[in-house]
Amino acid sequence: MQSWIPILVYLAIASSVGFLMLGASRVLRVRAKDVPPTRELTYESGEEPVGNAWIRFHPRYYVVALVFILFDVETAFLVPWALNVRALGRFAIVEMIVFVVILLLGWVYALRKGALKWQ
Amino acid sequence: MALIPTKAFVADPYLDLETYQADADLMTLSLGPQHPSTHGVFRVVLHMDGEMIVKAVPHAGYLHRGVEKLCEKLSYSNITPILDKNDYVSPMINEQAANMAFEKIMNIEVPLRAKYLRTVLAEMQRIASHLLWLGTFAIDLGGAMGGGTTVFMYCFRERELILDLFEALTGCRFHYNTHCVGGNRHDVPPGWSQGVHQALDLIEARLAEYLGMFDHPIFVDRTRGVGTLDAELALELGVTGPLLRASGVDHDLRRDAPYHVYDLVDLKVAVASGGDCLARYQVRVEEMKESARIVRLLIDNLPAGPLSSTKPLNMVTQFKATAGQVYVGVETPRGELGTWLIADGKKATSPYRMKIRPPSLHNAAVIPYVLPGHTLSDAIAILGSLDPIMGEVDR
Amino acid sequence: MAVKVDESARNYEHPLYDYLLRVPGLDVAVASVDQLLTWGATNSIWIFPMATSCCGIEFMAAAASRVDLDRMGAIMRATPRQCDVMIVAGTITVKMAPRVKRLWDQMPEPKWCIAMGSCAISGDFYRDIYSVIPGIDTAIPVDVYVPGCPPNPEAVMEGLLRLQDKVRLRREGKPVVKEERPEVFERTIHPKIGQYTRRQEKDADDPISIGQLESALKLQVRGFPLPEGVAYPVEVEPAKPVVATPAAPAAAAPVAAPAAAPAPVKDPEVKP
Amino acid sequence: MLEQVAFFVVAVVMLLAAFRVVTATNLVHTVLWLGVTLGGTAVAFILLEAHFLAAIQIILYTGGVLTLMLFGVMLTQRQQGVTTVGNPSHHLPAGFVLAAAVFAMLAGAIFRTPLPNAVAQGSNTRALGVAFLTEHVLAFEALSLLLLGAVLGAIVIARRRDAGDESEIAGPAIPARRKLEIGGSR
Amino acid sequence: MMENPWISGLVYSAVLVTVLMTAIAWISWFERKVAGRMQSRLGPTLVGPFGLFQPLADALKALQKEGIVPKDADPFLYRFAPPLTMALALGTAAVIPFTPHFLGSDLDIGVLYALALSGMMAFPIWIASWASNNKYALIGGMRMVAQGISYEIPMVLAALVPVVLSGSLSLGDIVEYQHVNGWFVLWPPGVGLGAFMLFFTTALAEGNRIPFDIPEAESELVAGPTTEYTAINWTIFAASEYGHSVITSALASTLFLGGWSGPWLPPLAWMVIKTSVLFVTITWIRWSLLRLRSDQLMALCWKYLVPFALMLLLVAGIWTHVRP
Repeated sequence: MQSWIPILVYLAIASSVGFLMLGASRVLRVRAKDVPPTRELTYESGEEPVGNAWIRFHPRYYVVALVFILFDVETAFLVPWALNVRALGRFAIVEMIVFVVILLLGWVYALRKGALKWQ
Repeated sequence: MALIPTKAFVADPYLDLETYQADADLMTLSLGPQHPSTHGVFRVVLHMDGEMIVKAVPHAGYLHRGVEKLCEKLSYSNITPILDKNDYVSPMINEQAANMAFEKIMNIEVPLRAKYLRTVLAEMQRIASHLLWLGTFAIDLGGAMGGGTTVFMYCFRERELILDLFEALTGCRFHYNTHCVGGNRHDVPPGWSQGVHQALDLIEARLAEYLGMFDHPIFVDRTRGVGTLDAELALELGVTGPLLRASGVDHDLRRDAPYHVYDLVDLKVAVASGGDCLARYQVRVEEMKESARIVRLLIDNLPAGPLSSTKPLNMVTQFKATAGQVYVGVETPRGELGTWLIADGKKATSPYRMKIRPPSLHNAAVIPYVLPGHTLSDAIAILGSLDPIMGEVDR
Repeated sequence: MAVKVDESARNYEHPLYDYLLRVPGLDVAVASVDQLLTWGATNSIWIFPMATSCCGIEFMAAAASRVDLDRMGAIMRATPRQCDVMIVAGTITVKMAPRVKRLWDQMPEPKWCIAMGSCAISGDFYRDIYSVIPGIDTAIPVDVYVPGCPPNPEAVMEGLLRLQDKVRLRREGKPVVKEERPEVFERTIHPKIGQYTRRQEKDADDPISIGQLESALKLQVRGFPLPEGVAYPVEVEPAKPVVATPAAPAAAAPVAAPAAAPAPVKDPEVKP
Repeated sequence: MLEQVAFFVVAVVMLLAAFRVVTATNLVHTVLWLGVTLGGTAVAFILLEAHFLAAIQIILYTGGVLTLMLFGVMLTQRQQGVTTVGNPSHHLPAGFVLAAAVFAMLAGAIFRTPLPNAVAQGSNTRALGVAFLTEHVLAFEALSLLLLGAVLGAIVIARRRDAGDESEIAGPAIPARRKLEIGGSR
Repeated sequence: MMENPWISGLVYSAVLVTVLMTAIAWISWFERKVAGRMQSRLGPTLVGPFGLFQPLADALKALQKEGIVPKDADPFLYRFAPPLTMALALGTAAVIPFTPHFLGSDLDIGVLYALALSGMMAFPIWIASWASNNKYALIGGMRMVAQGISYEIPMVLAALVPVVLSGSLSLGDIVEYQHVNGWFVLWPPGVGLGAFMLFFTTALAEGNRIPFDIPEAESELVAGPTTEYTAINWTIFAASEYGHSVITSALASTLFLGGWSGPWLPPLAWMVIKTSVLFVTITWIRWSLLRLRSDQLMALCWKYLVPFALMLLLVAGIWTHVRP
């Protein structure tokens, strides 16, 4: 807990940097006198935008996120192992090889089925 | 809902978006008219399923300047500067095309020295044009804030060498107006041929350097198999130039219907198979090397004699044509530039109709066929590899 | 047809800043801050390249290694939101003008415009063609004209330097030399060309023309025909048959020009 | 003392964020508020000296699960324009009852579990790892099987409509030629 | 007085944030100069000596520009995204030991803290892209998140190699260990270097640097997620990106290049030298390579980098027993 106090202070100051810049800009920046209606239109190469950008996106992203989470969980379990492999000896390595090999099976399956393919 | 698409997508330029079964909402993205990679004011409306393009509709006409109509109102000697601005990346060759048509309809013979000089200028212009293409293509692939810009800067540095030579010859960097009916206006200044040799030495040496940059797995991955255009479709759409040669069709007007002195130089036409962006790149690079060879060959052997068979005066009534029509095709860096000239005897000093067949327009016609099925990144690469010049697409 | 843009009428204000200037005792501090801000505004001019045709290529050459606009801190951004100056390089057609206007509107204040090349200045060869507007200053206000067909890359740099002077003068509250549009001859090419004039009314059978005209009218792009009884909000000066030499830089433009102009002379340049 | 103040601050932030998760009408806002709640949980873990859990909370939940939810939201949005979900009020009583039941269940479970009074001092990451690799090694290895099953399941579900076709995706084929319109009207 | 964590933290944070922000400003100048020299041009020259005041002028200009919030945008998230990005970008630096004593806090999970914050960088940018309601931006944002999460796995795995070798998650301990036993980039032979290369590659991807700058592909997506952002907001994004690059360079040199350890020179000098070398390498790569495509990027990550990282980790684990 004690060791997190400097982190807290640091994060507070780091967060304030962006707001400070925005605040300075608020003081110094100009304001348009008459705003043409097109000014706040979304930029789309000079054309009027066709449709909204907030549409249903491709499910491919979802699959990648799904696979990512599973591998992320695996990574999370690798961290305590990495910390202790020096202390625990050969047994830990064998365990982890089994763990990783089983997961690599899933990886091979995902690769073969094209789940990690982008198009 | 198919989370993982497994079926092959069949590109169909006539796709009905109403009946298309998309995996996601179709996003209609307007690429252009102001976009960093449309190479001018061109608009391609992309209908995208996720990141895959299912339909691409090109919209042209943002630079329609009524050039053909303007030509009907101008005298023959005044048309040349207008056509400079038509394909603004290779103005020399555009001037030549128009003046060749005028000479043909008026039966004016061009002196040999002018023919040699025209060939030299055309080939130097081809190098400059391809250098510009290489730079912008690299920007398309590598971004304005990355390695692409580096290549772009290098290419422009070399292009400036050629523009300097043109400036020494004609006094202009860009729109030269150096060709006239019956020959050329400006004769070679002293020491010019040495300058050409020096510039070509530099360009050839440095070109080898950049090609090392392009001989990189990232470049090959980005271009191989991207935008494949098969020869049949290319011929059907009227595609010419490096695009056609990249698709494996051995066709080059400079060799097949020689004009100027191309029949003397034993032109080796670069042909690649594959029809993808990589092949187009290879063809253009080979053309640059071949052009440099031709220029070197001719520049030392310029025959003596007059540069023009007519007096280059800008008098409106100087050149008169009787009724008739001619077609002249020349090979620009983008393909066959055709000039179809009709003269009626009544209005002798200006053409009755002048139809320009720009190569870029026909090359751009492949967009709806080639883009679908590719991602947005590939679309940019393909658009860059087509090298359309909007000035001549819209005219 | 050419519309003279009132140089001094800028479309932005500085609310908080002006307020601080009025606080007694603060004005000296604000003035020194103002010098710093002026220095920043003049030395970091980011370009929105509205490159349409030949001049676009020369503009690229200006950005390339021989001239290198980056020397003076001018870099190019592809989106109008992050730019300070729009360089209109090339012919602007009837179809393109509303788009240019829209992009111009999307740029944040303070913003400037450079008309590069004779097509963007006046239409040049194509000024009487039905599809080309006679100069971009019929659609958006132009600060600096860079004449040439196309101008050399060095001329682009010179234009940017002139723009810097202009920005500095305007921020310092000094009178800004009004830039004259280099006029071309009334008839550039052939007398008969005049018969091909701009489309004056909507073609009922042509949806594209209707759409374009409506879009242009909505965006108030001048140079388009107006319906009966509608006038543009900006004063239109009668075109003066002045033939300026293309090489004439800003200094050659007469200082007395604003006074001589019949337009209502207002002088908001003098800051409190 | 400091811990308690911090805990209450975090708790209030988490509760407010959780409330916004329920009441926000925009699905993306909902997910982002959930991110705030999850981040608050990480801070709570830090206050409990469970540093490793806090980091995993950030990496896994705020980094991973939130991404999944965002992509899920991007997958489901169908409305154009304002992307809101309604809050049908007739579901409110049922929702309350359900929430109360879940809360009672959790509270009962928590109160019946004997909790240690003292907060652990110092790092426990190492001890956690040792426990994984020695005492709970079977569970650890079973977990890999679980993850494998999850990968397989996710992919099978994702592919359910296109059973049978496992070939590589071919490149775009050249279509039958037809007359082509270039440009077109606005 | 320095025993009080609040006061020491405040002093440390103020110093570090100031130094970082200044460094970021002039690093942008430096990058422009390097790019200029690489492209046979000069870069900024006219504003101040050698164009040194160019970043200052850019910042002052950006402060004066009008702010535009698009009509269709989500106004709160649109305004909130840039400072959040900046906070996350700078936040990583808190645990990096610049010298043995100049260090915010030597957390016992320092590596995880740095990686967690660094991996979160994609979120505020996604928020920015979504909030602008611009198609180019949103495509860029989606690419960004997909790329960020994909490359996070090999990044974490690569960063675990020093953890395995040193047996600690604390960055201070890792540097101390390297100070005694030699830099991890040199040993175990091959493994350390491989892990370093892997970490560096994934750091390029996380920081959206060429060849992985697919979210910001200027030629495709105009300006990527920041397309709609005007002057100062965009400046904050750009500064965060530079900051992220710098801090990731510092992290890489801490994890693999021995951080502040080195002969003759004082520790801070070593740290600055190593970080600068890595940053120059990033710049060098940026201005000499082309860009990958998103599917190639994903394939690179999932097909090659993830199994490679797992192998490295296992080999490193075995190494600790073969040669303890």
